[in-house]
Amino acid sequence: MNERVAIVGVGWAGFRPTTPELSYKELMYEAAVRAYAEAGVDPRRDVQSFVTVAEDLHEGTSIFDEYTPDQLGAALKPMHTIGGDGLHGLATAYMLIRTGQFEVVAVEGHSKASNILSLERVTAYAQDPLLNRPLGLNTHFVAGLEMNRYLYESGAEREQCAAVVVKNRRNALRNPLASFPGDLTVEEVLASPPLAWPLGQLEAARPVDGAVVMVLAGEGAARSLSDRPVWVLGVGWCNDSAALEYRDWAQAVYARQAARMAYRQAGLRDPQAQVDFAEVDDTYAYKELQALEALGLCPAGQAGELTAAGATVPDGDLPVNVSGGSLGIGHLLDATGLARALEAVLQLRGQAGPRQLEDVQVGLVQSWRGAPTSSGAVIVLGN
Amino acid sequence: MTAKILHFPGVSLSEADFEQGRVLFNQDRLHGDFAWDTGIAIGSYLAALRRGVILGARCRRCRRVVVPPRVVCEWCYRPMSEYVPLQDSGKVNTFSLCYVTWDVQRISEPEIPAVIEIDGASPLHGILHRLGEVDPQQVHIGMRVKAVWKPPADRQGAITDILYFKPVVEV
Amino acid sequence: MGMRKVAVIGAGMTRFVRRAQETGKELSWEAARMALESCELTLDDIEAVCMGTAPDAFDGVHMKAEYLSDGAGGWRKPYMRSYVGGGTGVFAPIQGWYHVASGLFDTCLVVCEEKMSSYTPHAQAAFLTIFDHTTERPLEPNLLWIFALEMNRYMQTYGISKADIARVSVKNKRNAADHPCALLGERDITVEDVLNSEVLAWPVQRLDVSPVSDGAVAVVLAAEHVAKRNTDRPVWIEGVGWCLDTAHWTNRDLAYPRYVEYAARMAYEMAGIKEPRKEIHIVEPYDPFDYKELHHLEGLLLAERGGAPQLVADGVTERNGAMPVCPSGGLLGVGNPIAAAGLMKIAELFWQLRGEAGARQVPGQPRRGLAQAWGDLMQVGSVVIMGR
Amino acid sequence: MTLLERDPNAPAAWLGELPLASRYTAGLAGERFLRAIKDEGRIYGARCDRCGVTYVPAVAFCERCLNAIEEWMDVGIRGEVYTFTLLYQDLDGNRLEQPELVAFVRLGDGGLVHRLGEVQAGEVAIGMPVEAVFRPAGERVGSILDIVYFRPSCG
Repeated sequence: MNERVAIVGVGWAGFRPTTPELSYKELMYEAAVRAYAEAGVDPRRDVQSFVTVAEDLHEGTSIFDEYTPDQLGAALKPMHTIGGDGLHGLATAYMLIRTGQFEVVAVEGHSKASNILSLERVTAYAQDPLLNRPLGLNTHFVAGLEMNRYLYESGAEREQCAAVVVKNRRNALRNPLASFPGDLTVEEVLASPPLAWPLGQLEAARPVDGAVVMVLAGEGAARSLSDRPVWVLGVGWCNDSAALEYRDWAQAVYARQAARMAYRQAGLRDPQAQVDFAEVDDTYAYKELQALEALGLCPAGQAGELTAAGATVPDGDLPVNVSGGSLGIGHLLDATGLARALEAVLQLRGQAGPRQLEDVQVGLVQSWRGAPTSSGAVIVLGN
Repeated sequence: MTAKILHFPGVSLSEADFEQGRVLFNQDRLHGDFAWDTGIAIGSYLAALRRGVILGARCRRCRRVVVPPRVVCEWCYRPMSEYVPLQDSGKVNTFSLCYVTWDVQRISEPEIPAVIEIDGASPLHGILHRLGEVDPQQVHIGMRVKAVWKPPADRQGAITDILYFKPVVEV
Repeated sequence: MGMRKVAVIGAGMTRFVRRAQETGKELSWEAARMALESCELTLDDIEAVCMGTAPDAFDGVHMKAEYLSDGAGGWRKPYMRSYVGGGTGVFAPIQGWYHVASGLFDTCLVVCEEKMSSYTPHAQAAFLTIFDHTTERPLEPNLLWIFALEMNRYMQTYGISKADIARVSVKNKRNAADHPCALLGERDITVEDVLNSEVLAWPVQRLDVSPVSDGAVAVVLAAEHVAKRNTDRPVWIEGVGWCLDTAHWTNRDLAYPRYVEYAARMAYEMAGIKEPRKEIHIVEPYDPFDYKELHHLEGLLLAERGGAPQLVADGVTERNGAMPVCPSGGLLGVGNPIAAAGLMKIAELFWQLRGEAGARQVPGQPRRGLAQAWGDLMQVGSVVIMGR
Repeated sequence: MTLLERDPNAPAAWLGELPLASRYTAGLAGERFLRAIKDEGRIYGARCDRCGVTYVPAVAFCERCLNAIEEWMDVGIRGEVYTFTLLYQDLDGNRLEQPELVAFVRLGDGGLVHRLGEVQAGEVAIGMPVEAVFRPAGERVGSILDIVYFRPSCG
């Protein structure tokens, strides 16, 4: 059994609103070549198992796992697909390596969101077919309902949600992978047209194309492959109620439970003090506030105030979404968690360039599956 | 435990239960519209089809010519070295006489799908297509066939620019 | 430290039916609840849940695992879905295995569900979208094409006749007559019935094919210390293997399933099996079409290449033969709700190895069994070896 | 990263669809729940005594313990607005001229997502009592749309 597991190679491709010059397979290939080169592995010889995260309806292909192996070097090897976020994929690789059956495992996630002409209709097909879908509503309504109840219970304000947008898009100015950098004011964000009131148009992340590949290894292999392995200290994932009718509308219970699981493994008793930075869900601006509370990174009901006061900017007490988050980078569908984990790896290695944080040892990454779901995953990474 | 269990759950309905309103149900459709980027290899394959050429690619390391082309060799993971224009003929690797359309309509004249090993590609390397201008009973594995193309003006850069493959009359 | 041992300690399933009234959530729940009751556990005892379910198109729900999570017992638990096409039903217990073998969890509920009847007008049409969207779908292929193409190549390569293959369908449909959940059990079916059935896509005829179905199956997995506390008769997962071949299915030999062999070799090595033909006592290979059972026995190294038909002809694969194959009745007889059908094979081995299979019980107190599934574009092998 | 280059005449994208046509049964619990709306104009919940949860809409099983639920109850047609939103986009992502007023109406320990009617957006507040407005009995088909919307109720 391998007790410890590390990330030893990362690669990316795309990270733009459109990537017309590459097919999805070629996008995956480009990310994979980078990751394998960085880890110094030959996938045909050294990588023993492969995992992709993907959903059929995002691909336009049924049982999409068919088309995953070739461009990753996985043909005739143990490969499978997870219907989940990139962090679910990392958790899977973590489990595979811990069994002792595998030493080196690669994880891939991608988005070709620009190829989905009817993305909103596809998303709506995730609604309950009997109770919700007959209403014919764009799935953003779920975010509107959630945000309204979250503001009501937490006392957070719309201005504080807008501050998340301002911060993340400013952070994106220093990230070359970000598609939506910007220097906005809270007033400008609040003046954007409403999407699902109280949620404004500028408070929703826009989809982008991209692919991320990561190579993970057990402790022995990790030490020989990398000078700077980034250790997986803990993983957690959780589903709250599948039904809109029974879930918690105000709190991200799935994030709270997933974090508890990950913290237990990582031995974090006081995450607020022990986590140096966080890359968390900001699919919608309020989600970042909701997540910080669920993750125990600030007291309940205080994420809004702390954000407005600047606690989560890069030189604040707890830098959050230094990468620019999904609001600044864009949303990579199923690969979103991997994009956040990519930032955490770069930060922990000291490779984050102009946005490098000083003296960071432990990073927290969290992801949500998006509306209308109530599920997500957490991973704690450290040097 | 199955031996001890007397009742297994699962309520079976008939089509009549739906038609005669004995059960409630909801119907829905998804128009999932996509514009898949063709990219480098498949984009070039489609462009070649428009010119009346079946395009392959060579892996120098594996000494293999594949079709359709791809940017990386799935066996050695080296980038494919070059494109290779192939013949528009080949032999039937396997085939079927299919009396059911994709949407499960019964037909009297069979569709004849086949895997056709393309001349110029490595052995066992072929594409999926249909056979035409042939008596279904005469089709056999190993049969030589040749592509029947749409007129150049009608081609769109699609696999359907080849209408079907027909037997080559041996002289 | 060696690998953690993982056991199956409970199983449950719904009937496999053509059109279920239950929603997919309800089917999942029925199977999950039965599995928990079978080992006298409650949902509180379950630490993680794995869901296996194949294309979203069937159930007609995007991200369908999210939708199914409450029925599967995933409420506020670590819950994850895996898929490898038709191989999913035997892969999901592998997923459960690595959940427990990783040391993260001591118990895991594995649920597989498929509600194919939701796809209208006919579930088969959904298979159009498993083909490559640019190079193949414009040809309007259906699922029968690839089976027919593979079957024809297999027959031609080894000189196998339709009658050789039809015996598999007869055996499995007869076996299924003893399965209380079966959709197409037929005690009196004959080889002639199969050979005279409607031609769908020559060489595939109606009775060569397993029926489209709705259903769910669940099993409970536990780490060694929990399993031993729970039952005197745990059934151990001794080996697992899986393998995914290239998507370029028209660039390889269809006569032999190399991906099944690779998956099997991985599982045999893990289980310490050197001579599979002597050491495997019951086989539940994937049989969505009758020739696939033969194809898979060869890939599993349980028959020579091209030699599986002779085993069937000689009665070796009968329920009371030397190597019973699909004593459950398989997909051909019990039904084929894709992922659920694969997990049904795991449930069957569980019941057989515990001597609880009733009318289907294989004689001679079998000690070890193998289940296998297959899927995607003739591309996936997933293998689980279970033993007492 | 590749040695192959893209043919300058390559078509940019291949257009196609993932066609889905689905027929969903209401299911064991849904059948009874929707029939009650259709035939009786009533909303039913179901209670799991073990977990102390009253599920609305009624369900066949408790998601918390997976026990079967037998105990059904009429929970009335009145609830309160638990949260609401004003939705400005349609299913194609186009801007709606007339935004939709959507609420989650609390009933028992669950509730229903539905439209609000006979009220202006500015008048809606969390906690506001509302009641279901049903289609005329003869026009109901056994769908969630047999409820037209929820409207403010006098208590």
